[in-house]
Amino acid sequence: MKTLKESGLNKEEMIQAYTHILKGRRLDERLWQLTRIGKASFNISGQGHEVAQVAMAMAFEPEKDFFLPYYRDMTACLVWGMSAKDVLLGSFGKEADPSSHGRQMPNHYGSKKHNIISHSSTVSTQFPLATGVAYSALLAKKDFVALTATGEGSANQGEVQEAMNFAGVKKLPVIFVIENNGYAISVGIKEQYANETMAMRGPAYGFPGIQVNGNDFTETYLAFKKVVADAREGKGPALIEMMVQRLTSHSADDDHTVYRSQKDIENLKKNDGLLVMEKQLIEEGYLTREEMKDIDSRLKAEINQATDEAEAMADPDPETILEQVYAD
Amino acid sequence: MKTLKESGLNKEEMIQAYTHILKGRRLDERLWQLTRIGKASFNISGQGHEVAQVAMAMAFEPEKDFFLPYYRDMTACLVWGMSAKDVLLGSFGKEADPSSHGRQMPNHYGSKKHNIISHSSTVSTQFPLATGVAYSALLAKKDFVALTATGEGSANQGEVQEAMNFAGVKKLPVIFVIENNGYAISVGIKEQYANETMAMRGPAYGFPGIQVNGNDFTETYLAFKKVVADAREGKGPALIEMMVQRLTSHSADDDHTVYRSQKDIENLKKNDGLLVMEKQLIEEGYLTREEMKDIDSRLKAEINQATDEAEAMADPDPETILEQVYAD
Amino acid sequence: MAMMTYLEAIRKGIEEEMTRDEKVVIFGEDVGGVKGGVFGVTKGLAEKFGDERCFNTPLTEGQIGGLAVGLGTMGYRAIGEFQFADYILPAVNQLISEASRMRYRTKGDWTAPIVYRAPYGGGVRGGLYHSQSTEKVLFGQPGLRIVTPSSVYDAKGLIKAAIRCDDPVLFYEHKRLYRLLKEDVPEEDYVVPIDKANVVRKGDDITVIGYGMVLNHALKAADALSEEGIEAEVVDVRSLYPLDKETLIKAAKKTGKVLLVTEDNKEGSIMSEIAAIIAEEALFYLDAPIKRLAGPDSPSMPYALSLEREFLVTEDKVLAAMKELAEF
Amino acid sequence: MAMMTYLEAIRKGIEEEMTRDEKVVIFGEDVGGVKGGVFGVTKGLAEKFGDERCFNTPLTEGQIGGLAVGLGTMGYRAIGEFQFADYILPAVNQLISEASRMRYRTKGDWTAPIVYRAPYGGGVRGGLYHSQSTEKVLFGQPGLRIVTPSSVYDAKGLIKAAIRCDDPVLFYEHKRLYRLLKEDVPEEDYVVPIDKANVVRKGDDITVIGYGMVLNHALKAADALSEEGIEAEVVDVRSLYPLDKETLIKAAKKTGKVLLVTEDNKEGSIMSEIAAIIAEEALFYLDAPIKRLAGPDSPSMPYALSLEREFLVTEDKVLAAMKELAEF
Ligand SMILES: Cc1ncc(C[n+]2csc(CCOP(=O)(O)OP(=O)(O)O)c2C)c(N)n1
Ligand SMILES: Cc1ncc(C[n+]2csc(CCOP(=O)(O)OP(=O)(O)O)c2C)c(N)n1
Ligand SMILES: [Mg+2]
Ligand SMILES: [Mg+2]
Repeated sequence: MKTLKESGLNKEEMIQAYTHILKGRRLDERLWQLTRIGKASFNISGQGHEVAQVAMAMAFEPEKDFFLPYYRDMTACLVWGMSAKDVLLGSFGKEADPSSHGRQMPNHYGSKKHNIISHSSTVSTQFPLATGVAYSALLAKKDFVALTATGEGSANQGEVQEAMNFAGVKKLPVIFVIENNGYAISVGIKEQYANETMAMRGPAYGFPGIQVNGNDFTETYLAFKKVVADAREGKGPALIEMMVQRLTSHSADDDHTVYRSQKDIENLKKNDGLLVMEKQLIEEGYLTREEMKDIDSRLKAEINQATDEAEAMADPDPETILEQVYAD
Repeated sequence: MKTLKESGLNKEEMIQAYTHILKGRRLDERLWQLTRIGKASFNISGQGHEVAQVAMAMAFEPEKDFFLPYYRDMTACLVWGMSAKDVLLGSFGKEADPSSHGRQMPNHYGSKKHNIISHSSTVSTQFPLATGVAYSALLAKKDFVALTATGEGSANQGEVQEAMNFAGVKKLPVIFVIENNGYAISVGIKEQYANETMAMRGPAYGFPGIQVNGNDFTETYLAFKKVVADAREGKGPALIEMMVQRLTSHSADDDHTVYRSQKDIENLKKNDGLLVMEKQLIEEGYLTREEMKDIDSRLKAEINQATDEAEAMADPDPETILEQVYAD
Repeated sequence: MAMMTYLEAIRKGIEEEMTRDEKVVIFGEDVGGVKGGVFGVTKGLAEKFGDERCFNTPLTEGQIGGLAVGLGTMGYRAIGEFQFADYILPAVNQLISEASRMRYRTKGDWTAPIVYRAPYGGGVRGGLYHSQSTEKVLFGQPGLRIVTPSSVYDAKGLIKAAIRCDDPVLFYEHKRLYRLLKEDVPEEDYVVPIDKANVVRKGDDITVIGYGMVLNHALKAADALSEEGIEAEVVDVRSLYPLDKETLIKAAKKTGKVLLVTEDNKEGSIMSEIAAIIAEEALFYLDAPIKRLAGPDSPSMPYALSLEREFLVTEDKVLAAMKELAEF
Repeated sequence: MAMMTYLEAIRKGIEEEMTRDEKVVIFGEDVGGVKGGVFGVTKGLAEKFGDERCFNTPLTEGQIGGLAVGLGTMGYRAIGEFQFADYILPAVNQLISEASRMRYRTKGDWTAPIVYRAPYGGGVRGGLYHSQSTEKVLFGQPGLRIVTPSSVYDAKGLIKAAIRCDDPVLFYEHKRLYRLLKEDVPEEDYVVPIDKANVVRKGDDITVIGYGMVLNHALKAADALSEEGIEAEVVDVRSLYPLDKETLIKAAKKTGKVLLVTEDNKEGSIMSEIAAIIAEEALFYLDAPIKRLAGPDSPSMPYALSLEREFLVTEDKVLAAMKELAEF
């Protein structure tokens, strides 16, 4: 593991990173809670992906770069600018939900204001879209970069190959990310792919492929820093495979104790990236346990307030069901 | 270039190989002729691929192995057992055509009798099918191998990735082939893919990927010999990229002089695999120029007779248009 | 007789056929192992029949589609599961270009007996991509059959018929009926014809035609109307393609007042074809316009409860439409 | 006025729009470079507008579909060409899941103004995979428009309207009309409405509705019939989805005798929806069953001339059906 210091981020930035990670965790816990009590009908969780997502997202410039996320990318979306309330509006399916105005299921993130492009439930369709976003940077002669992510199971979809192939040919400023948590619902990686790493597929399409330990904040952050800088300079795309863990069941509709052993599940918790990061932060003197608690309390208060506010917002009006099918 | 001797084939086999190659060339010339005079409405040609195809096909056992070809694979189909007449019946669109009974365009090869599975015009759909054929070898506990081929442009289709990925996971006895002739109609390889070789994609799906010079009979043959033996023993799939040339326009509907320079076209002819092979055969003492001429005359007579016979066969009866849409 | 749900009836039917014929294999995402499908339809099959005959595939629907075709050409009977009917879309090319045409394009030399299973239908808070009725996308592709059971009895008999059928069959399962319907069905082996609509209720006043959830609504509404002295003939389409024209036309002629109900969008649904058939074959028997009751023309169902409710064809809506037609 | 073919009119329309709006870009297989498309529609555009605005893609239709959506979200107007309408099938997922729903699922926050062009139709000895009318596959997907011109005037005006339209538009071009139709069209800028059917001939005796090649047959047949004193109202559907119900219903009511003609299979065609609309909205105006003239229900057109002829809806068949209806 690399030290946090080696990331080159200053103390304030590092605390910011930690705050995002913890916020991702706490907000997701709230979403589960709402699902359990029936106030939300569904949740799919990024727990275990948060450190990697924050390290990834902080290597970009959200005001100008575009993000095409997948359903576990809530924490990355927070770094990109979405608020806890924005996320909660989606879970409640409210009209004010910036992701879809209540049209899509929870966890289908998007926000015009924040350069986050809406995705569907059909996995990996965002990959070809990301190449279009990146191609527009060439056309506009601008130096923004597109980022898109998916799971390791979803990365086997043919559209992923087609998008990577095109990006390689056109040397597009797009970073492809595979968040490898070892499972596609119940299917382990042995039944998903036979190659040693998913990162190997980068070179098979003509650009770098890098595997990083997603619990290693600095390794992940620096890997992205490099490929984002290259993409911005016109050197073309990259594929980054982040090794992460899925700490929870696949979704609210799944029970992973059916197909994962008790021991495996306990091991997951031991390697929880959040705890790894907290240990590093303390050891390297960025934060004390006490300060962390303060941050946590602040976040909980913020999330509580956001929950109340979001819940109080209006549901979509049934009369709007045919709005925006076509342009007026 | 390897010598022909290094192939390990005996003289008879080597002459057989040459005969197939020359037959592929002469038969294709006949198909062009029929197209020019309006007796066939279409041709798409394997000229420049013949040496590679024969080296490939001779590494299999056509009586038990299954072939899922693409439209340029006529010469390989001859090795697999199809006759000149079988091919011509397809070009004339006759009811007796074993490929499709006149249902498909010319050059869509297939033959139940010869273990050649029908393909569509939609490129690369045969790749997933080939994995099904290979999976059936596991189920039946038999040691047959499936072979499927496509062009380097078509190999970018998402279904190719999906099929290769599955074959890697299940260690299937299937050999994937990319016949790389540098063009997808008018699109050169720089606009098709950015990876150094297409063969690299094998390892990206967990199995060997080998690039061979398709004009080098022995190199090609030995590469296939090895991967076929491995597949037969349960060691899993392989990808072979054969570097070949497209000596003609893409098809009867194309004119390659529009997008290829006169010089390029002349260079193609200089490196014609048929000529390369003939030189080798003479130098290594397999055949004399005279003997080659004899073979050629024999083939021409055979093709002439096949043409007459095929042309005389019946056209499909219009009343059969709704036959075999469904099982009876 | 044995009491079981619609879901259990499908599982039982598959299990019986896998026992009866060892050429039957089943696969899909999460289908194998201990999970046995995200809805649990294939639970226990891997344990009973082994990991070769019941297995997980990578997350690649095109590959699922083509794998089944390849197995079909080799004499196996593949059952490929699409996790949701929404996720058939990546496999449309394989289903149309390959599965539905293998027989026709070889005049029966090669065939592809396949069952593609897919849970469809809305009212489960699934949003745009977990609620769709995608049958219209594959409708009208000669060579392919589309069927769906609307009762427990049919669920078992129809899946068995589909597996025994020598054609590729797309087998839609209504996900809301999985656990909603529970019935006594015969213990002994029976099949339901693959190509017949079913008059599930006799009546002389109006004819209601539908399938799936809305068919069950219609049956309840018919009972309610019966108390008011209105008797509805209710027809379960069951074989969505090709349609059983004879039964449908007869039922339309019988009452002269036809209500077509679907939970899909109105335009382009299977009910449109049925309307066209009746308008062509039974026009002068009609005493009222052919009325279609369907969802609004928005892209599937939005997520928010307010919007989903607005979209859904409910029992109340069916009852009201039936009443209106009776009074016409 | 300027004399041009249907093909030239499409090219001219694209050229004018690319000149007018630099956000318009065009791409596809063989679309760029000197070839300019396998039919030559885009010839000269790369030279005129540069290789960034007119370019070749790799042979990957899913990618073409998604690239266009990504460009659309960034404010560009992508024109993506599918080389044949048959090869839309690998892109169906992108077209339905992404292009047609980006607007609705974000309530207009993100949009995808796109033109997907595709040559369709048979009678060119294209066999099963170069003759298809695939519009039925995409029909009934709210959010997507499908249009097709049947005259030179409309070809130019409609492609321009499609490019300016803020919705994704699937633009079908009949490949037999490309060079068959030649007309004088205005030099000045004009557009044809994207959502209106067109009454192309007035008559009081029967109403014929169609589009594409068969619409041209109907016009000729109407002239022939006129000499026998039968006057046909002929309607060009033009906007295949959503349909211009008003015009279609009005035309049906006008004569009370409706013939619907399509070169597609009979079942599941767009004519079925038109029949359903008329049966629902104009039933009591009808003096004859709504007759559909279409191809037989075989998988597209077989290759052999005898079979292709049997499949095709010819001018003679249209004339005979019109006569029969008039005499009803
Ligand atoms: C095309 C498609 N097929 C199937 C699904 C159903 N599905 C949703 S998530 C998922 C597993 C995804 O696994 P992975 O890509 O590893 O991502 P993870 O959930 O582990 O982050 C499946 C099969 C889908 N959404 N889209
Ligand atoms: C899915 C699909 N898209 C487009 C086409 C049209 N098409 C036929 S062959 C071809 C080029 C193929 O190039 P390559 O794969 O390199 O094979 P080659 O013809 O060079 O052997 C194209 C674009 C097709 N048949 N199928
Ligand atoms: Mg995963
Ligand atoms: Mg090529």
